[in-house]
Amino acid sequence: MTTTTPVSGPHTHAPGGVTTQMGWVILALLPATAFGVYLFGWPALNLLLITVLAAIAFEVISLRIAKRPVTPFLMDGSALLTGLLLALTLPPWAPWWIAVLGAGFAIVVGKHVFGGLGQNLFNPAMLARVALLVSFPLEMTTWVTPQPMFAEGSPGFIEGLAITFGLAAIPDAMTGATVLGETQTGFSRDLGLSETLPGVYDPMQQALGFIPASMGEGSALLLLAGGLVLMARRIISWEIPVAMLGTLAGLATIFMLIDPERFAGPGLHLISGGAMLAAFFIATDPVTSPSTMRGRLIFGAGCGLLIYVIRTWGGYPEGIAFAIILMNGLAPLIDHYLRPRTYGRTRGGKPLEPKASAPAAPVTEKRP
Amino acid sequence: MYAAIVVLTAMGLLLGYSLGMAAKYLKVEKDPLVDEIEDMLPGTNCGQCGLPGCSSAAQALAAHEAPVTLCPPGGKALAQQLADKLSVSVDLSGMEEEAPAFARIKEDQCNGCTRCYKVCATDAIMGANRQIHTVFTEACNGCGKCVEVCPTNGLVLVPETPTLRTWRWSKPEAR
Amino acid sequence: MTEFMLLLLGTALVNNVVLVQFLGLCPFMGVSNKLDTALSMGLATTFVLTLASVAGWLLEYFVLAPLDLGFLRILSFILVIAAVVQFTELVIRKTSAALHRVLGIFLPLITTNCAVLGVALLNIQEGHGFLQSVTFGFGAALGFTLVMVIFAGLRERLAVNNVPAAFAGAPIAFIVAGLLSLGFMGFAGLDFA
Amino acid sequence: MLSFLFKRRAFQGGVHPEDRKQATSHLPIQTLPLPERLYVPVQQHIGAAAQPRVQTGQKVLKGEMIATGSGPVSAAVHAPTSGTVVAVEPHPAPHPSGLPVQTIVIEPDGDDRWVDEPEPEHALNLEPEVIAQRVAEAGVVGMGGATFPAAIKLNLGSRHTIDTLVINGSECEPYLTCDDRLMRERTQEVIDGVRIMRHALGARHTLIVLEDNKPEALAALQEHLYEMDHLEAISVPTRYPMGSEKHMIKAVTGREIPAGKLGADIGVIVHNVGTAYAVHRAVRMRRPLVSRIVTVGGGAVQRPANLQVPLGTRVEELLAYCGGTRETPARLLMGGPMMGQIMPHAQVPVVKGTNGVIALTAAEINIDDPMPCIRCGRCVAACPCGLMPLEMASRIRSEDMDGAAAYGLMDCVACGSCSYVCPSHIPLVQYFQHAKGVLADRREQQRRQEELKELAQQRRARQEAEAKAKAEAAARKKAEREAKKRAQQAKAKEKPAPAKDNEKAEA
Repeated sequence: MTTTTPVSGPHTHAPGGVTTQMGWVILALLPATAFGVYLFGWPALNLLLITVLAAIAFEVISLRIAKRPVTPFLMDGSALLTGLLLALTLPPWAPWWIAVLGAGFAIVVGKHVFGGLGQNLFNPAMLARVALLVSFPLEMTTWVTPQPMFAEGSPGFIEGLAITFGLAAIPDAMTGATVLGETQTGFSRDLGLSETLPGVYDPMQQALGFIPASMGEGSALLLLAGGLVLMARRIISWEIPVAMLGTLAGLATIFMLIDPERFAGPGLHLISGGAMLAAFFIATDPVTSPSTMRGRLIFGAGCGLLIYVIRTWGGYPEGIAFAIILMNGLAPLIDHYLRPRTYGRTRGGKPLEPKASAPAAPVTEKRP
Repeated sequence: MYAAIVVLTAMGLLLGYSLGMAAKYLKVEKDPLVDEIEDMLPGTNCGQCGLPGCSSAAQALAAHEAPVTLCPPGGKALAQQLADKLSVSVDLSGMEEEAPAFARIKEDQCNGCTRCYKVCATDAIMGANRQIHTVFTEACNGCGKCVEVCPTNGLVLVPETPTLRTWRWSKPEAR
Repeated sequence: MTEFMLLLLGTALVNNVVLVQFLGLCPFMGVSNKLDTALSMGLATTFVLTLASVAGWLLEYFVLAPLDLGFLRILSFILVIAAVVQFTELVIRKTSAALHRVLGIFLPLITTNCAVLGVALLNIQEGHGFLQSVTFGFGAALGFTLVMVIFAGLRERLAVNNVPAAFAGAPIAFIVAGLLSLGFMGFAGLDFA
Repeated sequence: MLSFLFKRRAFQGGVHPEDRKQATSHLPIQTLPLPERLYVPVQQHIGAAAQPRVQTGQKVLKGEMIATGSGPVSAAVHAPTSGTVVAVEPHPAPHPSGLPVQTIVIEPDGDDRWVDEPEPEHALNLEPEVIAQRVAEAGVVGMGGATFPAAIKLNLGSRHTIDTLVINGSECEPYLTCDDRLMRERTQEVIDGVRIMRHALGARHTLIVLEDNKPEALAALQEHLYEMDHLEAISVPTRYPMGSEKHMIKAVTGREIPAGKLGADIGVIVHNVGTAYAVHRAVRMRRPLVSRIVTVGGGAVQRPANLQVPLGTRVEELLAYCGGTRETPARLLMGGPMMGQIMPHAQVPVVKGTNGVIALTAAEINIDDPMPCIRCGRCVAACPCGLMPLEMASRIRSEDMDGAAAYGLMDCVACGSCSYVCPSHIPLVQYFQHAKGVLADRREQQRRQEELKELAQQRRARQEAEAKAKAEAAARKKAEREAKKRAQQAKAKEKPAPAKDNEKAEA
């Protein structure tokens, strides 16, 4: 019963660990993923598998090079999660090399260059997405209209492989644009929202995901459900999603009231693009978000603000990845300046003034 | 052509003159850095840094001619303080925190020559001629000068024995 | 008023001197180890940049343009900037010895900071009026300070993180700067029309 | 349903470890039979070690003072039973390091004879100073585990205005039930001790505070406290670390102790219920502190129990009495699992602050190998002191102790909430203990440097003075010689003959 080096307390621990947390996040993403795969068919499944496997392969290689134990770090599931998140933000019929390049960038440059798990400053999946978007704008904006698996007209297994590996071109008839893309194109042609939206935007279809979108971003409702499960299980904190979606919706409402022709309403902003995915699964990445409650509120609000600004006035139709990276950059500052108040000190760190207690009438008990 | 020459000359003169005036009004006194650094050093002039004494060490430090890790008695703590003072960045992880040591006299080998007594910077060794000397561990800074001068190798540096009061938690292994 | 606000925002974010135009990289890399230092450097640069914009504009429109001495622009601008920097250094040394020690060699380096000269020259090139020049200079300085502070925050985090030896120090700093620049690309084409 | 939104939190942060008290909370206190040897360390408290005043071979009676307190912060030690002192020598201390501490070894004679039978006193007629003195003589220390000499805290009433005396019966550590049993079985004695302490401090309000997982003890107390003025027992929500002085004060009075101050500075003093019982024994019964109640628990113990144990009994005797261990314990602890100390082996004695002996199985510990920090911020949310443990630990890992101190390292109470919740299983508390040690060493080194500097300066001054004196003496001599010479020369001019003699004399 002797221990050679003394270990300090506590000598007990709450249940759960990193692996459990990552596991829950992956689990919460599964419904939306499965739905995305169903909706976009075999090419989407191929792309998903390629991305995830490539992420894991790059993780193993990086760990080997860094001479770190492979098994415990692979088992924590963070590489799997990064791969999954990246796949969910890619156009579902993107070619295989996009997936491999993205996974490599995310795992190697986004994570292992910084020292692996917990050391990265930016969200790896979002970094990869931005890098791909900037480098390969055409491939990264070729969206397809939903072609459910096994449905008539949608590609079968072999055709799916051909699309993923670039042997067959995507038929023009199947391509489409996202709502956010349509509105931006509309503005460039001096068309107001009342002219562009009908025909491309149906709130119900949009929320359910029957729209041209990336594999996992489409189904806002499934993502919302998964996020709520994570919140209920305290895997993610409530501050970031609430602040982010709240800011986004608030800004959208205000500007919509100013000019409904120019500015889309909160509904469209919340259920289109990657807002849900980002709010619940990406911005809440613990490594790259602040660690205090107030910090998270500001972080979430900042994400919401930047997303709205880039979507509304920026050159890109969707600004989530940029917004997340920019706020990731601000996270250390937020943590530095917004520390919680220490017991017995003011917010500034000075000791509290001792409160003069009321002069007491001493109780003296005298009993024989 | 002439305009260019005139303009540049005028500019040079004007700017030079105003800077000269500014320098006059914004004059600062001599840098008090050396004195401040000397105050931080142990002041025992033990010479372990290889410089004649603490004041010359302070001068060397202020002129960035000596590393902040030069003072063994000051240890890591002093090195860090100096680094902050001089606003240089320094990697102290390689600098081993030496366990404090004290000189001890092997009484059977001491011939009472008083040489150690004379070199001790802190009067930690007591004893008279031809008498066996003793070390006051409270006053010993473990500089080892006495060990060097002892003709009979009768002095050794012994590390402090750990007690409940000096025992410290070790740093956990990180992965 | 709106015009100036937009110009300010545009200069600070969309055309950020450091992360979009890649000017002034040497203080950006050199003085961003500590948050306090970075902030001070940002403020000192803000002071110099704004002053240099003003001085540059005055020089251009009151001396160089009337005398048709456009070819002297770079030369004379550097002269003026150097003087402004020297003046700043004197002020800082007088007011804060600690800050002076911290900024050290980088303070004179503002002289050769391409952001300062660049912004002054851009002002002339874009044909900005006086107030526009001031706003442009101030906006650029604001953007510079902003990314200095963000970058310093990130580097303070990196300093305590477990970065592999091969990337520790300058390499990872450059990578982070690149990735941050990727993020700033999101502002590209930002148009508040 | 939304009531949790409006509930005032007793203090920020905190955790809810499984309390695991069911194993022993229903077991009455049993008295442990006398062991063959008692190992009584002279240091069982915070402060200076007591000075032994018995020799080997000396006979002692139960309650006889065998070591006296030395210095302002210290506590006396008394013989736990009657017998013979067989040695005064170093033995392993109940400390993680297992380093030796001066220990008085007593062989009991089996009679367990008290030193005398003093008259019980009317304690509430005594002056506060006398109460404090009696408590000091009895060697009473804080029985909750902090072991700060109790007399010092009872004397604070003279210098501070104390409006509230808080008696800490929260027992927030898992497994421990000794205070619970004490309050249930010796209710009147505890209350009497509380009244004596209140009298000594002149406190206006007195609160006995329990966590709401001890309803029986609360009921017992409330029954006896019925209609007693300004003295009540209350329950607070079960939340670790409710038993920490700072957080208990916050929870019951809403006040915070300013950093660097004491509870007395805001008019609140906290004592443990065990201390109240010891004060009752010391002042009312005139009996020193020679035994205490210890919970023996943990999954590895065959039959957990609450035991009344003579101080100095080795832990192995307690385990043996409880039927030994089911399996080799993964960790043997003194105190609870959150803040208790790991013991190097079972050959260490029970001391005044030992509230539990806990033998844990690996499954109960549930601590895996540490993974890198993922910055999830749970430690920040759990910290009851409002610190950012993750930032402090990352700085300590990269040897930036001052950086960690700037993040509030010195405000950390080492409660372990952060390590408890960390999903990466990082031993945060050990990082903080390590850093506090390094900083303490630095302060110590600095203090020594200052002293040595002083010595060196004195030496230099002396040497300079000596050199000056020498130089002056030499100058004087020289001057004298010159004067003589001149005189001689003057003489020689008159009478040149005796010059030779003079030269000889000078040589």
